[in-house]
Amino acid sequence: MAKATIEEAASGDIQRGELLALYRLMVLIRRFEESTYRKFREGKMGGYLHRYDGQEALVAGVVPQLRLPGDYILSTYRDHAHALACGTDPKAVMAELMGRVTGCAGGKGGSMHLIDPPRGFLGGDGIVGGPVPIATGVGFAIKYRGTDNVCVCYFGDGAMNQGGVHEAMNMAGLYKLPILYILENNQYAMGTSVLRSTGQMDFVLKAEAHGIRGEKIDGMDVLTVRDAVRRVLERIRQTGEPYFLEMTCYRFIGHGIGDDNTQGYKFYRTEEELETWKQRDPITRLHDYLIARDMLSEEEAETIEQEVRRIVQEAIEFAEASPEPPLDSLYEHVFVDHQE
Amino acid sequence: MAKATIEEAASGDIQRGELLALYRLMVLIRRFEESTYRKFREGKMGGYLHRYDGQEALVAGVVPQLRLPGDYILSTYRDHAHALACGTDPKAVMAELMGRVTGCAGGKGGSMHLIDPPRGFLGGDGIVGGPVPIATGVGFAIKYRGTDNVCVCYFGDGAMNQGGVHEAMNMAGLYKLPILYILENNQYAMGTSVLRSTGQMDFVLKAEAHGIRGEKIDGMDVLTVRDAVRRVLERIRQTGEPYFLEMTCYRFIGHGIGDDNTQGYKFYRTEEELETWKQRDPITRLHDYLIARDMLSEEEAETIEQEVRRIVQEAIEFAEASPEPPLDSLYEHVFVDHQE
Amino acid sequence: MAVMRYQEALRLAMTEEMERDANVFLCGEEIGQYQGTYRVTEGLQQKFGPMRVLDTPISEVGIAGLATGAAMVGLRPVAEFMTWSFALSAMDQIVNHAAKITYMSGGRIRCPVVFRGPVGRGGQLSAQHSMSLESWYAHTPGLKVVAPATPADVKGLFKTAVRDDNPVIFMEHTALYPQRGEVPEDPEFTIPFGVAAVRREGADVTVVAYSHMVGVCLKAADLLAQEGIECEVIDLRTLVPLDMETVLTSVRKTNRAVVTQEEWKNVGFAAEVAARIYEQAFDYLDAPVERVGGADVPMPYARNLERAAIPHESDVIEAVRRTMS
Amino acid sequence: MAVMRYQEALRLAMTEEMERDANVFLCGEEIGQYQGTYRVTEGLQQKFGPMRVLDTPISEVGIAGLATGAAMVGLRPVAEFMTWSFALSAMDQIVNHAAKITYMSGGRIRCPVVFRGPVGRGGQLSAQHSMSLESWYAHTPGLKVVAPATPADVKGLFKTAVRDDNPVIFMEHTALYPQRGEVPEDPEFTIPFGVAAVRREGADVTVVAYSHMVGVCLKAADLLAQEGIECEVIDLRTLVPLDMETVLTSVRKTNRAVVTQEEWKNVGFAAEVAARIYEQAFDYLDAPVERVGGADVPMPYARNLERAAIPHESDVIEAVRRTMS
Ligand SMILES: Cc1ncc(C[n+]2csc(CCOP(=O)(O)OP(=O)(O)O)c2C)c(N)n1
Ligand SMILES: Cc1ncc(C[n+]2csc(CCOP(=O)(O)OP(=O)(O)O)c2C)c(N)n1
Ligand SMILES: [Mg+2]
Ligand SMILES: [Mg+2]
Repeated sequence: MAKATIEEAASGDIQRGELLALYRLMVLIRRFEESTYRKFREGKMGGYLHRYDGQEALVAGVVPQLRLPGDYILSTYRDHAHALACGTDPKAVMAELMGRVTGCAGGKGGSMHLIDPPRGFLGGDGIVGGPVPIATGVGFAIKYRGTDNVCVCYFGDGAMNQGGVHEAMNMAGLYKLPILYILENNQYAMGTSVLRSTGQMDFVLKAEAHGIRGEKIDGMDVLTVRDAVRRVLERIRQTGEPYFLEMTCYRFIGHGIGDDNTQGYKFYRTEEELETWKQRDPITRLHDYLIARDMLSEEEAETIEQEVRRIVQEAIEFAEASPEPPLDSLYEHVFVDHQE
Repeated sequence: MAKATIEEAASGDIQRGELLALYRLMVLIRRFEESTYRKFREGKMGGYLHRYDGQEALVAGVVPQLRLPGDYILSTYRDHAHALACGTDPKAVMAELMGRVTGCAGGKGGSMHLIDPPRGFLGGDGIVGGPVPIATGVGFAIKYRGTDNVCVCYFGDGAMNQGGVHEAMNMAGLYKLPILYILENNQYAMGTSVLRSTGQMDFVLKAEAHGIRGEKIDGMDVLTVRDAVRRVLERIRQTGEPYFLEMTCYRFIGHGIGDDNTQGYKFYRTEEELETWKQRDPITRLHDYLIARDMLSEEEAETIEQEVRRIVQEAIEFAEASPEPPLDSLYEHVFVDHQE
Repeated sequence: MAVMRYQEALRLAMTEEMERDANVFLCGEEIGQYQGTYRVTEGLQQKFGPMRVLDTPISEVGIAGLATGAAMVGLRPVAEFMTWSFALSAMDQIVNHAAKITYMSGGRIRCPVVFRGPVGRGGQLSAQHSMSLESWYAHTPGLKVVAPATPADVKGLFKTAVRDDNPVIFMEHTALYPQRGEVPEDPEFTIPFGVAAVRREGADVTVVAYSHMVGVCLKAADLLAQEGIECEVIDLRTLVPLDMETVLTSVRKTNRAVVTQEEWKNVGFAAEVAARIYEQAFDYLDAPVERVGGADVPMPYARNLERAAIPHESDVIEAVRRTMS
Repeated sequence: MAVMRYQEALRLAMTEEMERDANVFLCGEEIGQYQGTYRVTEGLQQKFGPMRVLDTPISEVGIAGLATGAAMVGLRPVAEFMTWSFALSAMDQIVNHAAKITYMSGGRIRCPVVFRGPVGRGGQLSAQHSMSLESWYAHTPGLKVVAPATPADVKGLFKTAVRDDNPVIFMEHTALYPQRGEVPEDPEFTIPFGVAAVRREGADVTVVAYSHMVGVCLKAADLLAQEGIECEVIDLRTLVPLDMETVLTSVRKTNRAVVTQEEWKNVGFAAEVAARIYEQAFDYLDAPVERVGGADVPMPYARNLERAAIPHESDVIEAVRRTMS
């Protein structure tokens, strides 16, 4: 088994194969994010840069459970992981981050607006809370068409304080729309701890207030996430009703490029707190789990590591070799030309 | 006692006096509202006309319990009753409804924007949900100044679905602001029954989701309202924390002038439903209560009726005799001239 | 052709488009069971059922989001704001989402949504209910902006709006709802965006208008004709795209222009039209372009003040005279 | 006088006003414990405590409402939008409440609130984070609109804003934050609204700007001077109230004008200034007024496209040349 790739493993033993795929996806996300930081510092990217380090289980435990295309995903500006998990080519993601014409949004969207409609990924969103009203429309369209698809909508703990989120959740509760809300509760909205942003800390109650069932789960453990999501997706497909999952997690780095790991967080969180959460690193956790059960050897882990690094490196090379969008495309896409 | 005015009664027996005052206030509101409809139909008023018939207990049980000035009141476009209860001269209210310069807003505000700052009435608001974020600021100012005053904020069941309301309530829950929220749950938002507007019908839960305590009370009984409000105001003054009261009630007439009692409501409610609620008319209820306890005679009731009708008639005459605002005041009040 | 009210023509257009395309649905407050605050959607929920005529809570952000999201995955939503004044809370969904998603996605997403509703000016609705803000929407790239003035136009332009693959801001006017006119019955009758209509020909002054101001300007033109001044009245129909050619052709003939709008004058749409006339026909102008617009005040309630705050025939007449003097 | 950054001058103004008047307080996202996203409010919560430097949840409607309500009962709130792009959701509170309450109440309520924050254009922030929308605010009666271009101005104008009894829209610019300049240390130094500044004298062309475009225009003027064209660069400072007198005086001298803005050009503020120049100085103009503005597209992310979407010195230079040809 020493040199088995994940694909081989998957064909031999579905359970183990799936686990290795999750592991590999999480490692890919982590290495990808780390590389974006270096590239940003090299001046290859602009804007903000919101990384997902530490929160990998929230997409790895969810997206592979979806039927893509068919189901839909909406996320926030912290969206690199979501694109990668949906299967968007890492090259296209990296190219978008570098503003190249080969990017998944042709270079016009950037880090906060990754998108991949054929894979069901309806994009990141730079406005806190912004995707949640949009999800109402996506959920409504599913119901309108009468399929058993699901719209998964990610948003942050800080976004829970946006009024539009409440309007939208109330409508989903009222109309019974097939939406899975995933609250990425990473404890902070920029520098604001959840302790300082909400009148009441039980977020599930906020969903229930709008007639949406929910529960809180450990988002640092990808298997917990996966199991809960499988169960909940099944329920949504059967009942057509929305569901709310608060996933407890932690971002290991700063909010964005203006608050990178080097300093900014000191205003609002301690080194100790960070270290405590790092003990629960979802990647290490799955790694140790797999090792303990003999489902992964250190050698295999290293193979995955190398494979992933190669993918990231190729993505970087592809992006750097790609041209910027042509200047005369500036006015293109303001409107769609086609008309029915 | 036959000819006792309310004032005399009040000095003799505080309990009875207060009850009679509540009764008189509710009758004043009812007669006033009835007269506005006639005047609108005569072409003396414009805009919409949102009447309070049936909901009188929601102001009569509340406003007299406040310390005015000092405490503050904010209401919706359905605000005639609130102004009258605050003690705004019925003449100034009627004149405002007729767009006269003698109106409480100089004729510039109209029916939806009655206001009387010296009496703590910070005005009606034409935007559904609009006053609730404003109340956060008023509550904050009270806390900032360190007094034990309270801001009372009225809003409708339909307004509960406005996002800004949730943002504002969360902030009040977080900061612990001395705000009493009064949800005027008259069962409908225009033609939309609460059954068709919310994902979940327990409105108190929506407040609790933001860390605000609350309860639901019978808004068709002025004494129930009064007792609850006295207790709750005491609590707010002591703790400085917000509180939420859902008051069940019913509007006896249509939503506004475009949906008057003659026809519009047939799209969304039945004659039978209306009649059932009319059995619980808060005025009749208090009337019968007082009669049964020998605190009011039919003669006295008639005296009050006459007194109130005279007040309304005088208000009409005053308003009709008042001039419109001068044309050259058009650009006045866009800005305040004074500058610190 | 049939004679019908503006309101009825709009309802007919909705009915036809819903019959033509099962992806078209309506959503908004009180549009279904209540049959519409201004009765525009009367009978439609009965006909098409509650999913295609969706009653919503009073949640403008939610409504705009629902429509935008549904459009992003291929439906063709028509979202009503009870009046355009209430769209203010939905501005983020309209401007940051609907208007931008096509561009931000590099063209990978289209967003065929129509946001419609009346402008409620007039009738003493006071400060918070009397805005149209078409200049805001026209300022925002990614939105088409339509403001029909006649029953035929409201039908033809609405159908074009529904069939357009971009977000469209569709502004009706409560004062126009009851007005009658000839309306083509052909269900394939549409009016292209970006084509202004010359409502009245005249050699002396070009008068530019849209929505309710078209009628006001036509009345003013009739009165001016009595004293020998012939106005050419142009109905822009759509603000984005804007048909400057028709305006410029006229101005090159008349050498004078008055641009009108009902909304606040300062930084209003008329300023843009005026600026473009200067930029593109400077040498043809015999006088400064006159602008007629609403008073720059929140709408007052009192009847006399409200009247003074809204532009009338007399204001257009005075402006025309100024260009002639 | 002391030399300091724009950002520091603003912080100094805040500190002075908070020391002067206990009714002044700040609220917004990340302004306190985090010390401000752009460090504008650095150290202020430490100095004035959490009630006077109030950290808020990400609730723009709530923030605008809190500030407006507090102003209505006599406090003097300064509410920060992390960037002006995020104010979109708060539009109803700003426009339907803060801007109108004085008028709707017939002058019985005053609303001395300052809404402030940076315009974040530039730096590849892409479509949703790059708007300023000053033309929307200037269009709305009841709002004063301020857009300072220098460290001294940001101090003097901010102090005037805080002391004004009306709602003020105060627009900073991230690209200006680090710029240095001389700033009067006198705590009573204020700059009145409605007084433009002539930043550079010149006889050939009047160039009108505000905020970040002032610097761009000054650089363009320097380059043009090398070829013998002398621009008079006017910094409007406040858009409402608008000092047309200074502009007109200059145009009457130069007979040519270029009006600039960074935001989208269509129906932008420059259209209003241009229209007023024509209306009030038509006979003095030797050429059409030129407008320079941002490309009418949602801001693209790619560096080269973003550069092309924002007006630069070269755009101003070309416009000036067009007026001379
Ligand atoms: C409406 C709006 N307000 C403010 C911001 C600025 N902002 C960007 S991310 C962020 C924090 C969001 O926190 P949270 O929702 O918890 O998501 P996280 O970043 O933790 O994933 C803020 C305030 C924004 N983008 N949109
Ligand atoms: C933001 C907004 N949306 C829509 C309206 C139109 N409107 C006015 S009153 C109303 C119904 C409000 O119902 P509710 O909150 O229950 O109060 P009620 O009228 O029953 O007192 C609606 C939809 C408005 N004024 N503001
Ligand atoms: Mg967070
Ligand atoms: Mg109601």
